[in-house]
Amino acid sequence: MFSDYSMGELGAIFAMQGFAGLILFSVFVLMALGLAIIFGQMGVINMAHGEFMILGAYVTYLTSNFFSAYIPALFGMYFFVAMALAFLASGALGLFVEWAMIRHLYKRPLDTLLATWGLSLILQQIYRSVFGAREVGVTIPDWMIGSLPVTDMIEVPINGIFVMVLAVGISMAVYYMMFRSVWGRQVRAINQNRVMAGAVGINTEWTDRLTFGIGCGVAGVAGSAFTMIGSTGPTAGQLYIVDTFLVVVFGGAASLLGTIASAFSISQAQSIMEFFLSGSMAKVLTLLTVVGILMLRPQGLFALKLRK
Amino acid sequence: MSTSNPNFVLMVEGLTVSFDGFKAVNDLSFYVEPNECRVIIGPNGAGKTTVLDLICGRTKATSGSVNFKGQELLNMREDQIVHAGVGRKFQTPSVYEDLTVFENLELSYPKGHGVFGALTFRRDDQVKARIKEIAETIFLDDQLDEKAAYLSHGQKQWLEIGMLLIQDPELLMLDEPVAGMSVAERKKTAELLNRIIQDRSVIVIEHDMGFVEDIATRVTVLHQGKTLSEGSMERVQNDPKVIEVYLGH
Amino acid sequence: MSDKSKSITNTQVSRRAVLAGGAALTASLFAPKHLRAADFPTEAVNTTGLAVTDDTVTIGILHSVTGTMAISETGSVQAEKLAIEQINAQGGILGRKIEYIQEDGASDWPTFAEKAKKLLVNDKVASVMGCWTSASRKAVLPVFEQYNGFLYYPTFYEGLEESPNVIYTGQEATQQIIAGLDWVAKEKGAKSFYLLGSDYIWPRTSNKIARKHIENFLDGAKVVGEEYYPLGHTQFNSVINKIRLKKPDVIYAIVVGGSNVAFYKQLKAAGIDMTKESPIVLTISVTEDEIRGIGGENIEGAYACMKYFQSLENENNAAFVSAFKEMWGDDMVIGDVTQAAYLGPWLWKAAVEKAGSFDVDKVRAATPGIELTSAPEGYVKVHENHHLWSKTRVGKAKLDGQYEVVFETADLVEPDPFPEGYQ
Amino acid sequence: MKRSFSSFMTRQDMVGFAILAVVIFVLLPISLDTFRLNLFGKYLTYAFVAIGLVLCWGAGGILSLGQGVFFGLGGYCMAMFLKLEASTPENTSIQSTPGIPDFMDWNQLTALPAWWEPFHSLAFALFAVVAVPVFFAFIIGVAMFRRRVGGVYFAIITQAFAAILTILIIGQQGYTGGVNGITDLRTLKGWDIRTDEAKEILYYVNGVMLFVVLFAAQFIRKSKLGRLLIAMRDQEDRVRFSGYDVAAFKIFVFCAGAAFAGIGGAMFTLQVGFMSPTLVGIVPSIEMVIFCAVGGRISILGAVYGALLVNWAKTTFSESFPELWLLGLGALFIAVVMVFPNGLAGVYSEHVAPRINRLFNKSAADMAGAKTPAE
Repeated sequence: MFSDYSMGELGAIFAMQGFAGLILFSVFVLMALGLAIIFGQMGVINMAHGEFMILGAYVTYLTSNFFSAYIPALFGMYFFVAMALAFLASGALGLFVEWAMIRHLYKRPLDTLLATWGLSLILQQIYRSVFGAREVGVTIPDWMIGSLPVTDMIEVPINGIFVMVLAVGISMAVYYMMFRSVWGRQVRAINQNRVMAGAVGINTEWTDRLTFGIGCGVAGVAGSAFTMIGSTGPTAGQLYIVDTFLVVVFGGAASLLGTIASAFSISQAQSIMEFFLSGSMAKVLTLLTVVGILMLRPQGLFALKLRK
Repeated sequence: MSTSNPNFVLMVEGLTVSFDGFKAVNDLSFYVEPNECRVIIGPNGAGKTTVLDLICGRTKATSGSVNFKGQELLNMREDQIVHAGVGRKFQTPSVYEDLTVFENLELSYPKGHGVFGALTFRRDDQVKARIKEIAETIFLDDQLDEKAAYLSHGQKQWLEIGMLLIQDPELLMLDEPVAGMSVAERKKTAELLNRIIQDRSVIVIEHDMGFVEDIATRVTVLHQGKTLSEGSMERVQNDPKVIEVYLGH
Repeated sequence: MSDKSKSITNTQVSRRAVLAGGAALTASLFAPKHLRAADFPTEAVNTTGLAVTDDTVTIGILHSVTGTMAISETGSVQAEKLAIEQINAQGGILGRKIEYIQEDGASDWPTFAEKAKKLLVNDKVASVMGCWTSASRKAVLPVFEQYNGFLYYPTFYEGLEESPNVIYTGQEATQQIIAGLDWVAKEKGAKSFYLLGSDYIWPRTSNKIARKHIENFLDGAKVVGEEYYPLGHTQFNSVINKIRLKKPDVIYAIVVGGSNVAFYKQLKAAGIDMTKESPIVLTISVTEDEIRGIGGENIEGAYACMKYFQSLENENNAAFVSAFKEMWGDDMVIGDVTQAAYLGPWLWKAAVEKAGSFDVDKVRAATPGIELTSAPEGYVKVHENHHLWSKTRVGKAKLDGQYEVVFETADLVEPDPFPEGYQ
Repeated sequence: MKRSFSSFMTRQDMVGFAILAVVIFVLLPISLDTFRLNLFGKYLTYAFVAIGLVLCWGAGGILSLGQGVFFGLGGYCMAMFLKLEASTPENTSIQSTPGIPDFMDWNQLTALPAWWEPFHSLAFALFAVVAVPVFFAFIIGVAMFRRRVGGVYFAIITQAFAAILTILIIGQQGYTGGVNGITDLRTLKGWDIRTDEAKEILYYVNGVMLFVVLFAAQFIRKSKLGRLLIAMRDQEDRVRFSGYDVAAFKIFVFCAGAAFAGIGGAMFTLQVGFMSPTLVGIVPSIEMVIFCAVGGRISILGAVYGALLVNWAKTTFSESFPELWLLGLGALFIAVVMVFPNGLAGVYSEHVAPRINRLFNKSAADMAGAKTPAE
């Protein structure tokens, strides 16, 4: 396979392939972070996660249309506004859904799963009615298109760098919120002992709602970022759902670090296998490996061993 | 190491378990004789419940040995340990709330424990008679057809004890059997326990000293996963180490 | 409603213009003014109990309105409804207005089979315009054969089928592939090809034909890679690196659905500028419809091989495009399949009028040799094997989401669903 | 004898079974034409899966989001047999290799793969319809339940299996028919399954099979194993420390669910005439859960009504308001979870049954007097 190429060429390809793995890693991290917050801290399975992402994507689409129609001069900057709006829109929907639905189901995780699946169907149909069945094309600012030539042969896609920076930024923000902010302390306290947390004056109801909202908001930002690399359509959210859940479960549900480590290992495995095998088989093998490891180690990669 | 000794029903030797480096039980050894009622006491976090979890297989030990009548329990599955003759009651009453008292007891009846045994299990007269008998022992013969969910807290505790009795274990382990009971219930329970510990060995975890005095043959005091003191109630109560860490407070 | 009737008048005007221009007269265009229902008594034109009355005839429309395929099938439904409305405005078929019953296949193949059966058995429709994916067609095929229904199937597809109960108004694989490969080899001097597709039967069969053609018929050309990704796959950076490693002259891409959008966006982002044509991107799966989701800026410069592009310049097409936009809105785009779906009702009308009957057996017998000079793609003719003779064209994608036609075959290409030497 | 029967089925259960039998064998056939009857036959094949889910999920608390896998495996086993029968050398003479299924020929296979060979035998195919799903369920069950994977984790991992199998079937199209599935099935041992008459017969066969499965499920539920499942759902540790090997019971009930689903899949193939990967994937698997939930996750009869009702609604609504169907289905999911957690069966036993009982008991009092006391 490699005999026809010079070392330089091979080196460049492998460098770019490594970079492709990192982009995939960032995509996984963005997909999974919101879910990891919700699943890890609240034990809620949100099957509508993909639809919250797509809401962010549609918000981005609307923002780009608004900018190109009214303030074309600032078009290059619209993406940042769009991400903030995506966070707010998906987050607000998350708050509402928590209030209307999730809070009644905390003791029944499997039922949450079904109810949120129902929610995902409803959201899909709403998107279809509002935006049409077709995918919408989101115009990306010029500066985000194309690639940076690092050397003669190595080129790095700009949107890939953007996704990576965003993944790092959001991970840090989430980490900060979880471990440095008052909200984070409260969330962790509730996660450990709900009754006690309530007894010492933490408003558990509001903290739950906020947690769900923030998780959904992060999903919205991810969806916004994915307009650069994927499609925006009513059913596009479904494409992400299996991967996302496996990343979170594989990482060990309660651990943010685990989620990131799991995103890293799955993305690298998939990216390497995709390079050496045909696409479909790579996907099947990746999924089988993940499931196989989960069978050997059901608590995931990074679950703490706890006294029962 | 673990040679069987006919003088002891249970020999725990060098038992250790660590959770991420924290040794909840540390090189613990103790021995239980036939028909003995051993009470384990100790401050919160001393590792009392963990010891029971280790013996019945709920938690896997890091090292050590638990020998029950010549069998090494540490390599066995929970259900195999039960079949060997060890019964365990949990701290919070765990009964099947959706089933009736009768069904709760029936499921603990030591027959039909395999998949196909359970499919073909018949509720014959022998089973019914045995359940009736146990129900009388645990003061629940009038509630046989009631769902367990509707029992009082104390009654649930009794039901769980009944579920263990019907198995007729040689070693019975009880985790705080009188916790959360009213004074009257507590008295009745002590009476019940005194009756059922006659022909078997029992390990009890309990905080209530009056109650301990009532039933204990010997007492083991645990502190930070280790034995602090062991012996009769009187001896333990007068041990200065014990007074310092536990009774003195 | 007034809008619609106006649009129909317009098309009639332009159709007359076509006639005046000396195009061949066909039954479908000329005859309606002379056909009255009274001349065709119902008991004579309908001997098999179809849903034909003295002044109406009912047909079925069977596409996915919900589910993942709704995206693709909407255009076909719109085109079929437009054709029906235009035919009715001209007086219908044998003096009877066409009424339609629309059923939703819901992107689910058993549902397609179920609804097909309902249309044929309960509703007794005279013909059905429908299906999009091969899987849905395969699911309904036994139903149509069992109940002797008549299906007009609009999508370009892998071939390997020739049912007496189906008219294939799209291209079978060789019609779409061979001329395009010849063109890219001759005009662009392409020697090495990288074949890429979504993992299902159409891309795999098409790539098989492409590979045979490249290896056996193009001088010195070779295939340097062949890859398939699951439907819905969204990460293509690894394959893009493999492509870089192989340095092909042509990336031959048959990626579909949501994957399409991801593939072109990532290709563009990876610095492969399609306008520089190094490598050339040639696709048979991206119509104007798909470009709307991909974004013109992401695919500008790629070539597509189709039989129809919206930008095609002829009077038939000008009339069709304006009528379509009048009926469905100015922001509509029309892709290859949409045009093929538009042909269905017209081909059926021509066949019925030639047969003088709605009976499926008679319509089938009359179908081979039917010509449409009014087709937006120009001129088509039905082959004995129930596929259409049509031209193959290559278009170059522009920033505005339209294609610029850069090549078309001189003659109609004969449909060959079981191509010798390609299997 | 009498005693053991009454523990197997209460009078109320018997009435329920009888009503269902009347609905399936009398009411539906006389009120529907062959086309609609065949449609209801298709709906009933999902009921097989829903019954299995009642055992796994309703009774045992094990929610599998991968039941489509077993439904599909059963269906594919049946379809492979039928396809081989349809692919005689005479029927396939235009192929480059006559005598093998058409999709294999298109994919350049020149001989039947070895693992297809046994499916020439109907007996083997029928055996495989049950054995293959059970085999996979057993492997998954042992791997997961021995390691105490449960709840949400189990749900997500089974869902991943549905995704994996779908990708595999689609990717290996030379062996499986790919995304089109295995289509154009014609005869069963020379008997044309496409005629109206055959459809009606198959409907009744399906009905009988459904009752066989219902009785099996009833037997399991009313045995001690059934009570153990409920006990496990509430207090898994207590069951374990009463001396039961909890994993073995879970594996058993999961395998039983898989066997039911496999039979349902085979009946689906026979009645619909093809099998495709769209019935294996994530979406159908979750829909099967909702059939069960709508019927009431604790009632096997409810599961049958749930499957009938949801599918009937799906057909009816999508005929008249295709755009609204998804909204309706989504709302149904949410409503069932939030408002009627016990589904139709819950509504029946809480609101309808008490009233019927009051009426019934008056007239039944005399009859009971005439009967010899059973206990």
